[in-house]
Amino acid sequence: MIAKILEATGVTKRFDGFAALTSVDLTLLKGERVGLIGPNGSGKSTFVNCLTGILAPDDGSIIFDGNDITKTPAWLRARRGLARTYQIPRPFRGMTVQENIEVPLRFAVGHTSAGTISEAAQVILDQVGLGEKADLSPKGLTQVELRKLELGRALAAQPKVLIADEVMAGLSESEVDEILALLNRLNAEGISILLIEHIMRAVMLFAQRIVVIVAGSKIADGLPDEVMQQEDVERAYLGE
Amino acid sequence: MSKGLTLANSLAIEGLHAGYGEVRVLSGISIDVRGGETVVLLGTNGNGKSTLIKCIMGQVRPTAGRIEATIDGTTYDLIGKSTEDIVGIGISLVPEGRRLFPKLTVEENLLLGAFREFARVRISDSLAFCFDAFPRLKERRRQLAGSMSGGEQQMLAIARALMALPKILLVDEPSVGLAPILVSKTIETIANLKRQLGLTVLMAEQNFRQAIRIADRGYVLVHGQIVLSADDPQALQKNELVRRFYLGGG
Amino acid sequence: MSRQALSTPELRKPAPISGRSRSGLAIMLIGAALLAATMLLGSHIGEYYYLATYTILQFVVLGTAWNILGGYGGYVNFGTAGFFAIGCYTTIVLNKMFPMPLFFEMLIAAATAGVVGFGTGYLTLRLRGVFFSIATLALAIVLQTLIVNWSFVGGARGVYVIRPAISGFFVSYVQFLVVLMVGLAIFAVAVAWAVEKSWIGIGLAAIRDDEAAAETSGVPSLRLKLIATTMSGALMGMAGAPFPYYVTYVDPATAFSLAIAVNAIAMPLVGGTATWWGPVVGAILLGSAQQILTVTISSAANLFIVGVLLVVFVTVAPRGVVGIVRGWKRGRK
Amino acid sequence: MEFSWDLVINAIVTGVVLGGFYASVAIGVTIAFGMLDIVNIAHPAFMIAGAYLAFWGSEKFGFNPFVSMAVFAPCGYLFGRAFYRAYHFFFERRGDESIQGLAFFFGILFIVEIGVVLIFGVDYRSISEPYLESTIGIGFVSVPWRMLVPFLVGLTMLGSINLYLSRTFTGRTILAVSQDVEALRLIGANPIHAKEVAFGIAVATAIIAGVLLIIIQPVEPSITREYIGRAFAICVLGGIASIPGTLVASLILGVAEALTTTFYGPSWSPAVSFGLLLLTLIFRPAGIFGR
Repeated sequence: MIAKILEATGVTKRFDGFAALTSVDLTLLKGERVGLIGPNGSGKSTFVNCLTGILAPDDGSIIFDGNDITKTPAWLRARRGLARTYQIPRPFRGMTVQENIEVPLRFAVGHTSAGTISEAAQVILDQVGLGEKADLSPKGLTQVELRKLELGRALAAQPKVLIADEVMAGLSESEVDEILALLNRLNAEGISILLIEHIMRAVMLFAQRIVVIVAGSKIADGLPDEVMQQEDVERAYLGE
Repeated sequence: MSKGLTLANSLAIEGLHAGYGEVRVLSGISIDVRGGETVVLLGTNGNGKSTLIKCIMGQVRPTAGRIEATIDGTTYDLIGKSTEDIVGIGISLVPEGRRLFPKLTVEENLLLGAFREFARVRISDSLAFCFDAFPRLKERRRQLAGSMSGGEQQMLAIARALMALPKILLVDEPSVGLAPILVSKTIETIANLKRQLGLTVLMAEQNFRQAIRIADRGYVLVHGQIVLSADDPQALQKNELVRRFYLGGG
Repeated sequence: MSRQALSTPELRKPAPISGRSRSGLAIMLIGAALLAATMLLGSHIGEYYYLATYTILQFVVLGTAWNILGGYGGYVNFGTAGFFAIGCYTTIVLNKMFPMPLFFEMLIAAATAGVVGFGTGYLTLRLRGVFFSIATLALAIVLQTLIVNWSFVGGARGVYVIRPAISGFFVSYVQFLVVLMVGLAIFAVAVAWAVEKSWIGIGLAAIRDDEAAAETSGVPSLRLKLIATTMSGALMGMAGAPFPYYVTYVDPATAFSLAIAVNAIAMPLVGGTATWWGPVVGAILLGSAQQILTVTISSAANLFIVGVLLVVFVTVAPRGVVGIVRGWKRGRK
Repeated sequence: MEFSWDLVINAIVTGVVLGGFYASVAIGVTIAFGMLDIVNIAHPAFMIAGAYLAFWGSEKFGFNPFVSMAVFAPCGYLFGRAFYRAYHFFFERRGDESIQGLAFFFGILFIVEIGVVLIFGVDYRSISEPYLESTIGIGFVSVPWRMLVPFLVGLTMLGSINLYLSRTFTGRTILAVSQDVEALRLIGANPIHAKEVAFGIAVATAIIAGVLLIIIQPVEPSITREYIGRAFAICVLGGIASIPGTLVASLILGVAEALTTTFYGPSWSPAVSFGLLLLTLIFRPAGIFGR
């Protein structure tokens, strides 16, 4: 049996009267690629925020790599190897592209030597295809490049689990393929990946397992083809 | 009321291009919504439905194209107009995610809906109508909008838009965050209100089967382009193409 | 790190190291020159120039200290006068109770002000940034109230401080104070420079840009903000410690003067908050201008002009003199 | 001071009356900071400007305080609208509200205070009206008119602002503007206009509060600072954007200060607001009336 790297149980989050998440469970095995899908506003991003410590869930627990991290602050989760990207890119605008990458290298990984950090940053920048843009300000990047920067910054944390929150929205088909190839490469290196994505083609190509959230509740969890055949998933997308 | 007698409150969009910086979201969209029709924009997320709605409301400035609205016989060019002015003309939007004022009461939210000059004079009638149409809102009139459940908030969002006495009602993703049972209720509500008030409705919705229940016509958006335009939306039911777009098969 | 058009990786690498040592060297050289000048000039220049120099150096320290939290981290401290006054009154209390060399008084003043900074930060930095700002504003007022009601340190009337005797090495006590201030200014700037280049500065910059993104990159934001608040407060306290010997008479109105708080904000903002040398430039520019204006017009008018300059700079040149210089350099290329 | 119930009751009455005046100072902060999200720490400076305007009006034209309010509050309103336009243009619009915006208001605070010093000097200034000197008393409790007038004006002001905000269209947009700017546009309202009007009102209340201040006591320029702590403590304790909260918090602060003054002496009263502010931030950052 393969060990679980991430296990969320009964995660519940309310905003005033609005139930954003109702007892959502999710497990991610070591080295696994899971797709998290659901219609817009179904609570996927809220779930990611709870997993990564940006929001505190009202109920439920989160176990990461054998430790209960339900109450662990966000920065410590990042240090332990739980990295994420933001759906709307949030670069450090006062820094260069390379300096953006250097922040997690220094803080999440704990490198201290400027030389090591700089080298490691360049490796990552080349990996995500931003090698030529290292000295630019994020203000000079395109949307696509900003997504790559998000991804690069998450990778720089040397994660055990990468949560990619809609890194492909708005990209062209070839760019989507490019990002998918990158994610596959990372997965081959042993990183478990949770992919939140609307582009079904990408999810179907990438995920070994698919989890569907609708209106804050999990309605399906299983092999991609089986899940997509499931009556209630079809209903959630196409309606009754 | 027969459709032929309704004063033409219609929308015409031609060759619309729009995007955010580098990312092109809409490439050459042309649609029209004729008086008294309910037209649905279908497609999964990220295909440009919301951007199209935002262009109509003046929240996103298109890079090219034409948007015209005809209301009570007068035709307005909407490009370059502020959102406030567009609401003033008689077009209201029920925005995606509801966008209520969470720390104001239900009633305060509704009263704010009638901000438009034309709506102010008939504010008490409108309020009575909304409370009649949504008894739940009447019960909770003193409650803060943010403390209500998702379904109640969606009702309030629709009611608030109606308080402006629009001629054309735009609805963006009414199903967002709602459980399936509430989705179908909400869609029915929109259809009923449309009939009662003689509105012209343009609705963006990814929940395909629910949306086409009330649609006179429909457009399917994929990657910022209209890939299907259906005069008989029921025909879309069996369309394999639609299934593929939605569920990613093949 | 130098941002010139070095796009090839081989060229990019050594840049930070050389850039670092150059700045460090610059601080040391300027400091040494200032020290030497002060010692050599001795009694050749009038006491007024010493007093003026002291004031400007004091503001170099205060502006630099403010900038560690405000400029690097983006948290505005309105209570500089409060921290400065903690330093003053620590000296006064120690002087009355256990007289000791000024150097140790400064250390204790730094510790006291640092603890107050930490406490204020701990209570408010979890909330929105403005709450911290409002708390610092109110902190200065409550401290002033405490002092006004504390007769041991002279209460509202104030207190006289007798300057200790000075060794033959210095021509006057004022000269000694100026030398001391040069040392403190170098220390403060060196601390700011070290913070800016170290993990603390990088973390603070990330927090200033986007706190949530910083947290998910592993930056412990509360901890870093507390470190910055404590350091900043401690330096402000250190700047206040020699003040009683400089003026020889201290009352709460002087020690808690709003002019101190405004200058501490105005100088970094006029100079530029992004780098260690911005506050220094701002302090020297504004400090000298004020000295000249005080002599030529009046002290109230010079404060008025500081206020106006602050408003003009934040509206028209939000990046300060540093930003203007950089823009001009870029424009020339 | 010896404890006695007479003193306590007298202090509470004085505190409540004082609180009514504090409410007139804090309401402007509640509007600007709570409803518009503008951290206007220069608010007390506008207040002190109002106090000196009343002094000037009285010396030069023989205005009584009510005439001063009627003349200068509208000027404050117009100034406030123009001021907001400038703030919006330089800070809000470019999304640079944090450090620069705060420093901007601090600079304004300083300019106004020093400006007053340059024009009027640092001496205490006051206005005298015979009727303000008399006192009304019930039993052992006595309240001078110079306290009662500000109390009544303060309450009236809060009441009318509350009515304005809840009953008029523009008023409601002001209540809504900090919650969702885009949604406000979608009902056809211009958020910038709402904020401009609201800021004008906030400055007008500061001017009125200043006139009330010079009725209560002689003023000198540096009084500004004590009121920054007071106004923000009240605003935060009251739940930032709540008018009933502002009133209750003002009364609490007034009573707390009056009790402190009675039993420990007036020199301790400026510390009360800070204590209250810190306690609020620690135990209930949302304030007592936080929605």
